[in-house]
Amino acid sequence: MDIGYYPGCALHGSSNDYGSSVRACLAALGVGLRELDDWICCGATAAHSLNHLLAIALPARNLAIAERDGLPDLLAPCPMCSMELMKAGRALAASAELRRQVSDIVELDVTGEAKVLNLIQVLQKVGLDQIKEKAVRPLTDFHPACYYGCLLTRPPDTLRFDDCEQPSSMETILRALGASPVEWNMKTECCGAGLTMADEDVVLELSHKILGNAQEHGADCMVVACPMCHVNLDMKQPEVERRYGCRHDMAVYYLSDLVGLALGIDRHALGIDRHFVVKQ
Amino acid sequence: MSELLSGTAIRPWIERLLADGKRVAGPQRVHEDLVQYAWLTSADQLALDGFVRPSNSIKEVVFPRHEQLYGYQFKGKRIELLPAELPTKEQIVIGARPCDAAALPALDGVFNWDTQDEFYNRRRELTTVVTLACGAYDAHCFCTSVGLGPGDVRGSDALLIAVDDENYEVRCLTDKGRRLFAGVTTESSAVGRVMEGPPVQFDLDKLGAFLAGGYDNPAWQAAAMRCLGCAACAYTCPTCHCFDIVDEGGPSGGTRVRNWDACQFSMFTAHASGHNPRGNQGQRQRQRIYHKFQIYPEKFGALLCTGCGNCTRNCPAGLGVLPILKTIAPTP
Amino acid sequence: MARIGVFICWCGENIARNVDVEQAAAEVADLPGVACALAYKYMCSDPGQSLMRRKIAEERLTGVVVASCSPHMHLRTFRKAAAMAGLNPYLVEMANIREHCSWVHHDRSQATRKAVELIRMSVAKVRNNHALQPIAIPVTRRALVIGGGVAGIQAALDIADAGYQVALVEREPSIGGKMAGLSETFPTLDCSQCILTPRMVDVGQHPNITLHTYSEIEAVEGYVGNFKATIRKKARYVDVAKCTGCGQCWNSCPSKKTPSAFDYNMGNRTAIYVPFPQAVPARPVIDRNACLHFLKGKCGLCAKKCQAGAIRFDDQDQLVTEEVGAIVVATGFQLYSIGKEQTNGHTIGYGEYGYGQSPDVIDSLQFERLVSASGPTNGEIRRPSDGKVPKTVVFISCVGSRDNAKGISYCSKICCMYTAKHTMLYKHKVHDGQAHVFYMDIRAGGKNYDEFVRRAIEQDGAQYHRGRVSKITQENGHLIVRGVDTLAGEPLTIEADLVVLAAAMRPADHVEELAQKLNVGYDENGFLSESHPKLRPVETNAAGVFVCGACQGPKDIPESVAQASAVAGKVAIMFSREELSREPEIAKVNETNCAACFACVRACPYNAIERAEIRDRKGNLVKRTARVNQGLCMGCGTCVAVCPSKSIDLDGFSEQQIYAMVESLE
Amino acid sequence: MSDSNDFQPKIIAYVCNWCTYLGADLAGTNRLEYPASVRIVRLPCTGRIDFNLIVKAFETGADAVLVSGCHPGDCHYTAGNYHARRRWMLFRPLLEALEIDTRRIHFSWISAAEGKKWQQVITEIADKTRELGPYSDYREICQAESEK
Amino acid sequence: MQEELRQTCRRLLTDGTVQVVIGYGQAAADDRVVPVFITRPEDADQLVWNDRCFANLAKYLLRKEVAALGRAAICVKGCDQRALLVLEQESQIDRSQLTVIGLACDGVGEPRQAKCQSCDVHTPRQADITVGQASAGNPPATADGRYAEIEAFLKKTPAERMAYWKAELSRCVKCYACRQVCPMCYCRQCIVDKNRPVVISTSATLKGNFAWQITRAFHLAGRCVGCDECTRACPAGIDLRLLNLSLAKAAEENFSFRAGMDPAADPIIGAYSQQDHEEFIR
Repeated sequence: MDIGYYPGCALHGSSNDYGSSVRACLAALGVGLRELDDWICCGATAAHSLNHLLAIALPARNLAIAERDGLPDLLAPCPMCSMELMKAGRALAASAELRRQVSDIVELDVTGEAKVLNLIQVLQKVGLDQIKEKAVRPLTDFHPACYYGCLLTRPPDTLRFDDCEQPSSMETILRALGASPVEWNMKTECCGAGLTMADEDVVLELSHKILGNAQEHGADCMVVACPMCHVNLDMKQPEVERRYGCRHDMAVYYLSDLVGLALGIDRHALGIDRHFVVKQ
Repeated sequence: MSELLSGTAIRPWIERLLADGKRVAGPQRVHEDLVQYAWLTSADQLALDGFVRPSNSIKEVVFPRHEQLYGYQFKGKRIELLPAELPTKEQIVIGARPCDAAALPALDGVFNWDTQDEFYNRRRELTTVVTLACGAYDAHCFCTSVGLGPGDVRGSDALLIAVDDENYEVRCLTDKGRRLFAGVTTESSAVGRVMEGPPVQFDLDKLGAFLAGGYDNPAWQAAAMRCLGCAACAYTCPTCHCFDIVDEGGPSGGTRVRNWDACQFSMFTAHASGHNPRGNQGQRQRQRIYHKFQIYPEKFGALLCTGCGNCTRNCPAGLGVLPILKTIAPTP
Repeated sequence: MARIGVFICWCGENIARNVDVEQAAAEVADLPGVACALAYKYMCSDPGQSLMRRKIAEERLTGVVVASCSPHMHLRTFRKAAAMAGLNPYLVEMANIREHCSWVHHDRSQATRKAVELIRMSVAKVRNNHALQPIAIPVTRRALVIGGGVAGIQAALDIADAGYQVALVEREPSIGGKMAGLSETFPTLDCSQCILTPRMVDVGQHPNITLHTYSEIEAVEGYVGNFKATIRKKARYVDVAKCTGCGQCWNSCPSKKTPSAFDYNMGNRTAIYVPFPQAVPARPVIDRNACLHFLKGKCGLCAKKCQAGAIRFDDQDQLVTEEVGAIVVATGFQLYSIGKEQTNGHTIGYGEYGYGQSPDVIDSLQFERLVSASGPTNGEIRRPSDGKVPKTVVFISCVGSRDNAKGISYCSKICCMYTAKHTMLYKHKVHDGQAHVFYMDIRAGGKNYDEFVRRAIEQDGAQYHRGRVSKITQENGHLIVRGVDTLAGEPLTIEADLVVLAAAMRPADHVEELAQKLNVGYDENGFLSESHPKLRPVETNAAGVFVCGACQGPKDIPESVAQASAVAGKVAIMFSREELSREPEIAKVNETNCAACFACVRACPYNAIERAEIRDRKGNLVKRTARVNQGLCMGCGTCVAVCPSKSIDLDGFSEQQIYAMVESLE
Repeated sequence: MSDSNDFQPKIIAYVCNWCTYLGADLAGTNRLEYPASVRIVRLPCTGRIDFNLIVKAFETGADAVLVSGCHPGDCHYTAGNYHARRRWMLFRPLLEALEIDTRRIHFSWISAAEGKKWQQVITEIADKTRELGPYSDYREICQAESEK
Repeated sequence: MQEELRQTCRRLLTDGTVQVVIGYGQAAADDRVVPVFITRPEDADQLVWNDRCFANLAKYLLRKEVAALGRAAICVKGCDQRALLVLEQESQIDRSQLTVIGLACDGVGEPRQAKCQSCDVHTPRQADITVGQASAGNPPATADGRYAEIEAFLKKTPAERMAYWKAELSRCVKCYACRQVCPMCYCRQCIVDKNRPVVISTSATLKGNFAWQITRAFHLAGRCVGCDECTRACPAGIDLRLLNLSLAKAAEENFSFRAGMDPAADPIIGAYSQQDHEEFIR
């Protein structure tokens, strides 16, 4: 199966570990990723709060490229990207007038037909049986707390995926691979996201609560599917521990990391060795 | 010696008539396969050859399909009548077929028998009929069976006979005709020849004999079985002249008008009671034939059919006078 | 020749200000058919009406046009007046020169011209009016009440007490409805069962009431005054006639683990059971999905125990028919269960309140059972998860209600009140407990209602927080309720032991199907539509079908009961006469002209047109034709528009009348 | 073409008795002024409104016609307006083929509560029709006599 | 094929299955093919089948003169059969009392009539007996080209269209041939013949003619099967097909409905769907 691939800025930069993880994992599952030729910003910039048309046009161009190159399914591993792309897609699908308008702007034929998927949806597309079949290493020693953050399931009308308050799709996949995810309370809390630059204190507090709650519920690691969450929970963890004088020692994996491990891919290929918290 | 009208002279002549404010009617090509008599707005519309005959008749020139008889208006509690003004424009028919022209004397009888119909008569006075002798006939033509022919002059004020592709011999038959052509024609020795008409299709005496005793003959029903009861025959017939009088208008007033009507409609004889003396299509077709070949002749001493064949040409079911008579009074 | 009287009303200044009524009168006096035209200050006043009556007599009028306000305002008035003067009321028409003219056009000359034209239109119409006689329809003086909740019970009793037969259909094994499950009722805190059960008993014993419990409406045919309802009596497996209700059977039943629907699954019941002790009829039913006899083919203990020999394992569903003249729908409500997929697609619940995740998040009806002395905990407030007495309880109001995200934009009306009640009941039972209420705003309109809420807050110390709850999570045996107090302007987290959701009120399941069987309209939320919100609040657009209680919209007990009695009144009025008389402005077929294509039969929204045959004396078919059932036709005229030959026409709005009106405008 | 200012377009409005008629009543109660050249013909239901009535309106010299009734789902007779809607969905294409000016035929759902909407609709129709001018095309059709 | 037809009909008449066969025969006077009503087996040889068999004979089933002849068999082309289906749906004929002889047809007229260009019922459907084999089978029903004429016509400017209809309808003499040949026009009293009120002026003026043709066409909305008999019958050569097409097009586009095609499909007139979607009602 070949699908379109929209890495977005993060996976090319700060979170290239996520990038390698996704590529390696999906490759092992026989999913070919065709990176969009000449993709641009997803719109998750000032645009989406400043200029409605621009906020549609930016993602629309990426969608148009996918449509042009015959890539009906488009993976955007960053939930911000996938959300922006989906939002645009839905808006375009709904209005012929808007399609005309935007097509002019991006100088491409925008149909709004391309289907945008986040990482979890792609794995669902592959199918549990497929994944199980290819798995070589059961994850029995993992008790992850699956963390969805604020964007993976929201806004529900745009995502139309999982239960926006009580999601369970990551658990389902990991359980199938032998892991025993824990039930906890902060699956969909906010990690502070972009404030990591603007107001670190907020991020530290939130991350602390999240890591703490996971810990209390017996998690030995966390699983995310968002570069931003990873930054705040992984990179900031030592700072959190310093600030609150506690020990979390919580490895933070991308979903593709754990699936990758189950598939027998080594930690380096998955970019796990580039994470900050490395559990002994 | 004969009077000659050259083809090249016709158009300018018509243009002049139109310019003089006269109304000119003549065969016109409506579609490539449809020729109808119509009022001309320019001489170029006139079509004189390349067809057997127009699919309608010239009766509309003297007996329009719709005519206002007078208007009425409610003025408070009173009703005020507003007489319709009579037509004043001189009108000329050019290229009428003999079977059309011959219908006019027949109509004259009807419109002047008990009352004098001022509308009809006025139009008749204003009308000059220039007939063109037929250059062709088809399977529907049967003028010769009703005592007419390709060159018959009944009802015409002038008769044109083709001399060659270009020119026509003009035979002026009435003062109207002579007045119309004064100064238009040239002296010539060329003479036009009128062609042979179609073979006789039925025997009038036999028909008369049959009608005398054939009123209740079941053959009528059989012959009319495929008739669908429309008025395509009657409305394109040069001699059919039935009409209906209705008031059109609202609470404030309106007009009393005369519209064509036809004996083939089941409503034509339907009574308010629901009873219909002509209850089926056989009786209606029988009525049409009797009217043309017995009732009218008894009253006016002439047939009410000129054998133009329009009824059959226009009938969606291929019926009409000729087919019926052929099944009812065949000539051996 | 028509002799029409035109009466132009000044309506004081209302019309006369912008319409020169005298000039108008002068102009229309000249119209053909108009015998007299005059203007008067108030046509609807007594002198105005008597003026009209006098003129009808003096001028021997054959028709009347009153040019005044909207026909919706006074057409009835003037038709009555005409009838008193011996003129057929349907020879009276109105010209609306107030709402449609003087009030909306301020240019006097224009308004006057328009008024004259409007009058001319009406004159043109009335010239083509025909005298019509009201249609008389025989009435079966017997009522069907659907739903045995407090509304249905009240309606049934009132109709029965008025001396008419009533058939009461309830789909549960016992009547009583939601109210039977309540503990105390606001604002008086009197015991729900204490006030309801006597009425239930009355129903059970009333000579005029036939009770069909554990039954549902299968089909309804016929029309006002002449309905025929088919009722499915579900197999009970107990012979109600023989059964004495002694209780041997259910006490001996070994299958005790079925969640009790009456307790909203908070307690269990046996396979053979009466939903609750005071059930009427006090006769059990067997739940064949729980009964060992049906599941395993053995047991049959109940049969052995039953002296009366009333157990009938071979019992079958039965269809009975009831012929009635009126139908009362009182199917009540259910709660919107947030957190679960809702039955009707457009209200999808989100999991944010953890209903269905934590056993200690319950809805208000479940709480009622928890506090009810007859409930699963015998009235002790113990939370479902571990039976502990909750020391902190959070009540959340507007759960689903007034929330477009849930597809429910309306206010459920009673939640504010019963939530206040709940806090009190809780406080009265758990003295050291603390009740918290999250609310949007408190709607306590009604006699002693606001006082009641104040009591909950001031005397019983319930803490009210104005704000919404964002999320409820579980933390070592507690429910962490996170919300916001918008008055304090700060986020709020409460560690609760129990959370009670005041969920939105929704119509009972399958009410749409019932509505379709009855030809009754319903809104996008499934509440049945009354035929006029103010003036015909308990009638529906299906003649002879009435609504009361929560099936028509959120209501509390007093309102439901009041509405039920109102319905009973309407039914009694209807039954007070041998025959119904209906508006004669309905469709009529010209049967000689009808070509029997039956497009009208397809088009009729009321199935009021039937295929008929005309036969001669010998019985030979002369022709087929459409025919209007006068009892069913409501006079919409949809049939007329689809009839190509206009062989069907509408009295009162006939082709002749309408075209005359339009042509009068040229 | 008459000067658009003095031209008062003649509008015939066929309205249902239960929604639009009451909507117009409400406009009156609220004193919402609108052009005086509209004439309301009250019918029980839009389901009753036959296409011939539209033709007749133009024959009697209307410059614009309005057909208005209850919103979908609100029909007093439950379904009349649905029948009407389907009728017009078929009728308009025919009029377009015949070049009867569909810009002069208006349809709307106006409820008993929408007095404001009634005012707006009528005002807009009047303005639009004033732009279009008198419906001279159909007037000519109606005055044209068969040849005299 | 003609021989096969004659044999079939001879058999039906001989074994008493029917008392009359409504079919096509050769006119005596000219080359035209006309409707014939065969009641005796020996006359079966009068039946003909060729590309001049224009008439839609379905109309004759509704004429009492013909009904009086007894139990009937009727010859239909694919397009004519669609009319039978509509008449059945509108309970005008009792299909069980009727023997339908389907005539496989490659089109009529030389050149072929307009309707034959986009025909997808060369072989009549639901016939009791099918005679012959259409060289062109029934192509899959697709709207392609079916509405070409009306689409082309609508491309003209409004002024052109108005001029066109004024010119065409000014020739209409109200002979009602269009109505009389139409199998769907079976009203006991046509609306135009009603005078209380006068819905449509009976005068053959432009006013009366527009009103009449609008009415005639719209009364066929969702019913016209496109046999084009009205157009063929019109002595004034008015292309009534255009109007019928505009409605057929609307019916197919809005309700994916084609009259007389699907016995299971409910008629669209006198019916509705809450989903009906339009954009012109405000």
